[in-house]
Amino acid sequence: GGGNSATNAPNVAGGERPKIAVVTNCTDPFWDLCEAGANKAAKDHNVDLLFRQPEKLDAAIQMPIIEAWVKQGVNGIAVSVIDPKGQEEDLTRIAKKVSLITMDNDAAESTGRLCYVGVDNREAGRAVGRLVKKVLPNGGTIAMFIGNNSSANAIDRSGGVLDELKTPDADGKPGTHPVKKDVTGKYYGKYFLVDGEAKTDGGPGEKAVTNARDVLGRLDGVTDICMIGLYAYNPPAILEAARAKSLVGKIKIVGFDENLETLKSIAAGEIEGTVVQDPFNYGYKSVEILAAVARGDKSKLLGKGQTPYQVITKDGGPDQTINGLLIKFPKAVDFEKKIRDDLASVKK
Amino acid sequence: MPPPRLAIANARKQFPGVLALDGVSLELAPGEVLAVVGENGAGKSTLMKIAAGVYRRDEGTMTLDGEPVEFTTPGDAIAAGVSLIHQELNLAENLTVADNLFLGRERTCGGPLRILDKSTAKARAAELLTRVGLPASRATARVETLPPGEKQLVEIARALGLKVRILIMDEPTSSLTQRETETLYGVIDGLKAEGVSVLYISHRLAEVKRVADRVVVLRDGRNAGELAKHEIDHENMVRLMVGRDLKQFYPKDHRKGGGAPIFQVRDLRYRNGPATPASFDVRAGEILGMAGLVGASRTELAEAVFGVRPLASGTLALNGKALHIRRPQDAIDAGVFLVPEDRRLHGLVVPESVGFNLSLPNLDRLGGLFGTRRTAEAALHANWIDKLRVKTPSARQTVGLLSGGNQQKVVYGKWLARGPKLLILDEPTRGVDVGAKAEIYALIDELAGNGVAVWMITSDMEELLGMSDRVLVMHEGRIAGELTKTQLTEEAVMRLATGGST
Amino acid sequence: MTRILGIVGLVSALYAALLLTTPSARDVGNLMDVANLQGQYGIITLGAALVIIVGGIDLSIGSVVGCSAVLFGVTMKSGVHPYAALPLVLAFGATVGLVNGLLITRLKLQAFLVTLCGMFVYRGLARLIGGTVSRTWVTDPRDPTAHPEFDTPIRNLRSGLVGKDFLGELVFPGEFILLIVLALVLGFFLHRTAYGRYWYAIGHNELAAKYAGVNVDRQRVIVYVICSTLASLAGMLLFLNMPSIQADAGGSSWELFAILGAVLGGCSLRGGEGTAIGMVLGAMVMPVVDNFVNLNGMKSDGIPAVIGLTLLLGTIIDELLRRRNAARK
Amino acid sequence: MTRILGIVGLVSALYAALLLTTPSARDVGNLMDVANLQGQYGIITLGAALVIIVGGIDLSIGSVVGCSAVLFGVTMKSGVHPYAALPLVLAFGATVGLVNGLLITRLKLQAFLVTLCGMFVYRGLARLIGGTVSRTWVTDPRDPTAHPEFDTPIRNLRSGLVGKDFLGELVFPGEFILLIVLALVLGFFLHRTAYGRYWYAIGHNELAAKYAGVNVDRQRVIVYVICSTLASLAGMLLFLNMPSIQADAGGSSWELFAILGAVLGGCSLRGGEGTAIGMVLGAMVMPVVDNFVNLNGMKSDGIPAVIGLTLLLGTIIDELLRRRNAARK
Ligand SMILES: Nc1ncnc2c1ncn2[C@@H]1O[C@H](COP(=O)(O)OP(=O)(O)OP(=O)(O)O)[C@@H](O)[C@H]1O
Ligand SMILES: Nc1ncnc2c1ncn2[C@@H]1O[C@H](COP(=O)(O)OP(=O)(O)OP(=O)(O)O)[C@@H](O)[C@H]1O
Ligand SMILES: [Mg+2]
Ligand SMILES: [Mg+2]
Repeated sequence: GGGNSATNAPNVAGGERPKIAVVTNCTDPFWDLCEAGANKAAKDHNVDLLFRQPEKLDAAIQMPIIEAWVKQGVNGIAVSVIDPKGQEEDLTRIAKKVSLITMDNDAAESTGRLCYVGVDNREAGRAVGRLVKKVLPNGGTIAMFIGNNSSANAIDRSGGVLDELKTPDADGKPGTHPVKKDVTGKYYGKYFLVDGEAKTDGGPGEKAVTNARDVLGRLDGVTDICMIGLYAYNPPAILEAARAKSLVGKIKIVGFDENLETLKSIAAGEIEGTVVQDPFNYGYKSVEILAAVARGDKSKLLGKGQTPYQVITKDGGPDQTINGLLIKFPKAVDFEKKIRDDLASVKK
Repeated sequence: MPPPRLAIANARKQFPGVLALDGVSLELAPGEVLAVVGENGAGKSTLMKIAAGVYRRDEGTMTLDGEPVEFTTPGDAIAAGVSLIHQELNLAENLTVADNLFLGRERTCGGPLRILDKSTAKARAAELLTRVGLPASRATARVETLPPGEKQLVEIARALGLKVRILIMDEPTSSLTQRETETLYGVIDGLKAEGVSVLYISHRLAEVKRVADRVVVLRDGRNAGELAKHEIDHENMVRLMVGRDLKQFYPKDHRKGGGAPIFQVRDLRYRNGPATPASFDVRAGEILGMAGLVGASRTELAEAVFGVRPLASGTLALNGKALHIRRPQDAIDAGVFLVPEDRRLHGLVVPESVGFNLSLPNLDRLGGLFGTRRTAEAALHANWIDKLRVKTPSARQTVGLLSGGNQQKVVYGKWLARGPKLLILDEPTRGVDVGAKAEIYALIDELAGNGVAVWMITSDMEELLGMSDRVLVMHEGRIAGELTKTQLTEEAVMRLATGGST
Repeated sequence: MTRILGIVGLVSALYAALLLTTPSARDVGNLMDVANLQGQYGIITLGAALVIIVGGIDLSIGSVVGCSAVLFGVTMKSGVHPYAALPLVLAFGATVGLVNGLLITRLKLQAFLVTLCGMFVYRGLARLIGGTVSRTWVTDPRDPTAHPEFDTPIRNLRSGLVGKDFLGELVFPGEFILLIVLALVLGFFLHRTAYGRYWYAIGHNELAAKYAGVNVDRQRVIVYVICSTLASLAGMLLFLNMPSIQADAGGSSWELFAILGAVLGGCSLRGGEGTAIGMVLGAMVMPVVDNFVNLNGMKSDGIPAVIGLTLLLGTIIDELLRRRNAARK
Repeated sequence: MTRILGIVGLVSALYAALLLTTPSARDVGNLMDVANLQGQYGIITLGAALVIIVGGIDLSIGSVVGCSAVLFGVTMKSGVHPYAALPLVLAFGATVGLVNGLLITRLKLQAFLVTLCGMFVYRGLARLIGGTVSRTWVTDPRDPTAHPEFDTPIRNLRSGLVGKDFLGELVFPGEFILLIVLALVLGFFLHRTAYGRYWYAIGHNELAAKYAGVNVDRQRVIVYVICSTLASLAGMLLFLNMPSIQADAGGSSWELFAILGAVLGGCSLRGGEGTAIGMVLGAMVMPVVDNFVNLNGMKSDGIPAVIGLTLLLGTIIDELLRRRNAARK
């Protein structure tokens, strides 16, 4: 994004504190970690920070916040994009006025955003798919749970899982695994996806548990089940439903994101594993980069695809290079401790 | 001979559980004033509502100037020139008087845009209001700021504004005093002269005698007889209505009267009330009448004493003990009860049952707040329904479905069950039929005889003269004078009420 | 009576549809799950219905649920024993109701407005006092600020109130039983005591109640207090029942479910109408529809439409039944 | 009159607070943004207020907004020219209002219930017909199923109705101007024509209106139609103004803002009260509070509480003012 004038020169004078703003896509504990990271960076790099978690996952709520900041003359904005295609035009316009980076969810490079901090959700989804393959090597019945089916990260994440599961087998080829007659669904390779789509719950709340519980009820008697929770609150909700039905240990659970409950349950062997993005680092990096840019230093900008996801399991494993990314496989207990330390490093 | 203006034959109307009309017939000549009388619940209002398109009859025929008609909505009836002034007020109180006068038939311009033509409306409103004796300036007042009497006049004015062939008045005078009633007589005479037919319902038989050309009597949903102009008198009407002679309408005076003043009001002023403080006594065992014109603030004074309106200054005492009344609860605890003027708004929980309403203020005596003793409650209901001869299928009947007079009896019942020391009656027999009136008078008399102090606010001159032991007359918010039994005449009351002196 | 017939019919029809078409619904465990959800919504439905009976409305229910859940967790985390935290949080709920009630009665503000503001305020409060709370967060042995010793009392509360055993398995529908108990108590007050009469009277005709000596303001306040207290109880149940509660989401829009349950159960928003049994039945509707939709593997996108149409159809049939009945009498 | 004084005071006070404490708020661009947001909420406030005046309520507004936005996008994507899609979607809105109105008047169902069901149904419909829609989704030249030729008409619509130039820069507060125009039209009908008189009369005393020969049912239906049509207009504005609309989130809970605006503006939920100017002022409150909060970098967690408390305080002061005025008279 070299073509815009706003970012070529430092836009704060030497001793001044740059004003940096970060907006997420909704309110979530996931973003609390990010906020903690951002706060830490703000302190480390002497920055005035505006951090906003909008009430709902809705571009119509996010945009007015960004517009107000632009009008106010902040020096840099980091955005977790909700709909990359739809928001493209506005972000392009905004990137002309303010240093703009995307995090967690990217927008097209043509918007002029300086860089993207975050994992590729599709790649991370594939990592979840690999976890599923690991826990059910001979195929089985799977169900996916997520907040919605319409935001970019949801589409990419669930798409990634299914992409991985259906390779190398052809899409739609019936598996050999037995399923109950009245349960409808669709095969992805050897895996039978209940209802052929991710079940949505509209966000954190009791519906997440109800959804998991009802799927478990329908699968009563089926073996080789893996339940996949793709938003941070989904894995604990699945676990709770499994507990209520005495199915802990009898079914497999794979998750996404670093919910503390999820990590604890992985350590306890109740959940198989989760793929994490390290939101603390998103927050820290975003603020650090924007602060540097505001002071005229563009060296901190990340290149393409530099942020790897991590895969957490009970026992961890050696680092691997997957699709050109160096992926870490930490142990659940270690990773949980890191998060606690991250959080403790910033006072609320 | 021209066909009758209105002819209803064999009208039948069944409500759930009640056969309100059972083959009633009625004919009305052009320019005739026909009074329809009957006891509460006889079916008068129902018949009128059928004529005005509010209800549809189950059976029977109806013709207007010889043509069969079928009204499905009030709008149809109005369009055909039949207008009904309802027994209960039906105004959009959030609008101005002028808006209400023309509601549903606004003068508009601009075609389908229906832009209001305010100047014509204003002139027309002034004209209509003057006709019913209200100042033209009232046109711009919001209806909710008017006292009930004036609201009633607005309803009448509204009906006058319609191009009517038939004007039906269902107890138009129940909240009017003598003077406004006289105005109404003038209005009716004028209509008659224009050839408009009037159906007139009232429980005040003196009025019927004054205005009616003919009287039709209903009893239990059937025709009970007819009286030609020269036959109309009190006895004839009562006999046909009640089915027997009614002796001794106002009880013979056996009250001791002048007992000790047990209730004292001293220098009483209430918030947003008149500047002149009020002072008076009510004696044990007397009936203190209170007269005044519409808006003289009698109702407000009673509400202030009852704790509805916050007091500004002054003292109250019952049996020599100071009373501190901040809310109705305080008055009720002391034995001071109010039978309010507007029974549907203040007197009854209309959608609930007769029993519910009878019990409401007595629950603390029916087993306290926790648990209500069913047998005691049932006994209370049975006792008072019986004593007051409330015409209802059972205590479970929705009180709003009773006729007006029977509703009023329920209001009495709930207080009598509690045993009053001072009973404030605001228009005590409004909308009550003669038979029930006589019963209520006997009851009031009995109460007074037992030493209860009765403070009776009334706009019914006959009732005032017939029942009171002593009368206070109010004029524009202050007590203009007192009349003892010997001084009590219609002229004396009117003189004080209009600002003259004794 | 007729008012109840409709909802009895609706609930029976829904259960029949569920059980006949969906074999997996017949599982006892599933039925207990549904019952527990009915209990969960039923408890707040009772409160909402009571407020509706006196002619009011409470839109803050959902936020009070969320705030109470968070407060329950935060209080225990700060070292208050679960058995003491429970009454404390109930007291918080009662205070919320008191504030609502006083604003509505003393300042004569519109209930809709006051409780809508409350909806924002208590949601904000929940977020301010804590982000995400959970049983493990309170009792985690590895966390030095946590209280592992509370694990047993919390699990005791859970098994008593929710019906889950120590491992989290649902062994009896505790919340449904709790609902029935509360409905009996409330029904007693509503149908057998003077309070109930006062509430109906106020709902139908506030002025007439006042003129009959009822302390209208006090009764109103009492009702709002009951409603919010029940909401805070529901919040604690949510805490006990769910793996974790997010301050910004816990209980959100539950007020709609509560009001819906009340109205389906025969309460009129004009006030003065409703029965305890109706409330319970009204609250039973949504979870059955939900279970039906879930077990039949309906596409997520279609679910809201199906729920909405079912409810609408239920209401229409209810209305038509009632009319036919009225005509027949 | 007094009813308006309170809201005038509240809006002035909020603007004063915003402009005095927050220098960056004084920027013309920022004020135009705020005005446009006021227009956006104001348009649905008008509809909600009208429904409230006739004594009803419409909880389906938010879903109709979302559904209309999605429908607008989907219709254009399917090849209908934007100028034709606009009246089509308005017709959809009118139909929704007609259905609501008929269910409420003919079947005598409670408005709260009908429109609550509508809230589910139209949200579901939105999700069924499309997931996420956006201008670029409709016109993306890289997408063979898209219609790049609609880009200009869409941008024309946007600049005319929203006030954004071809690059998306806000050059005049189009939505606010639209709100004023609509409020003038509505105010004309409300205060100057017979229809307005009917609406007020129906809201206060339906029977009185009926006995006066007013076709109460028809007027009710008309009002619901107006409300839903305005909501669908708001949905299209949302589509034009926002980068993208998610079917499950677009416009959700806007009905609360609309009702809040109406009530703040002097409408009583008991019906029969409210003025056009009050509605506009009522709708202006939230965006100012919101802007204040945004510009001051308030912590996300505290925002709902601040909004709730501001609104509550505003209402209380409004009420106290009105009382003092009433006492003085
Ligand atoms: N809507 C209704 N539903 C059921 N019953 C009704 C209804 N309206 C009237 N009734 C009953 O029909 C009968 C006749 O009532 P109506 O009002 O016509 O009497 P009325 O002669 O006007 O009495 P009043 O002199 O007290 O006004 C009464 O028993 C009354 O209770
Ligand atoms: N001329 C008037 N103009 C306006 N308001 C008036 C007028 N006269 C009285 N009022 C109002 O009427 C009210 C007093 O009515 P109230 O009902 O107490 O009188 P009342 O003697 O009981 O008359 P009514 O026969 O109507 O019951 C007061 O609010 C007073 O302001
Ligand atoms: Mg009558
Ligand atoms: Mg009076």
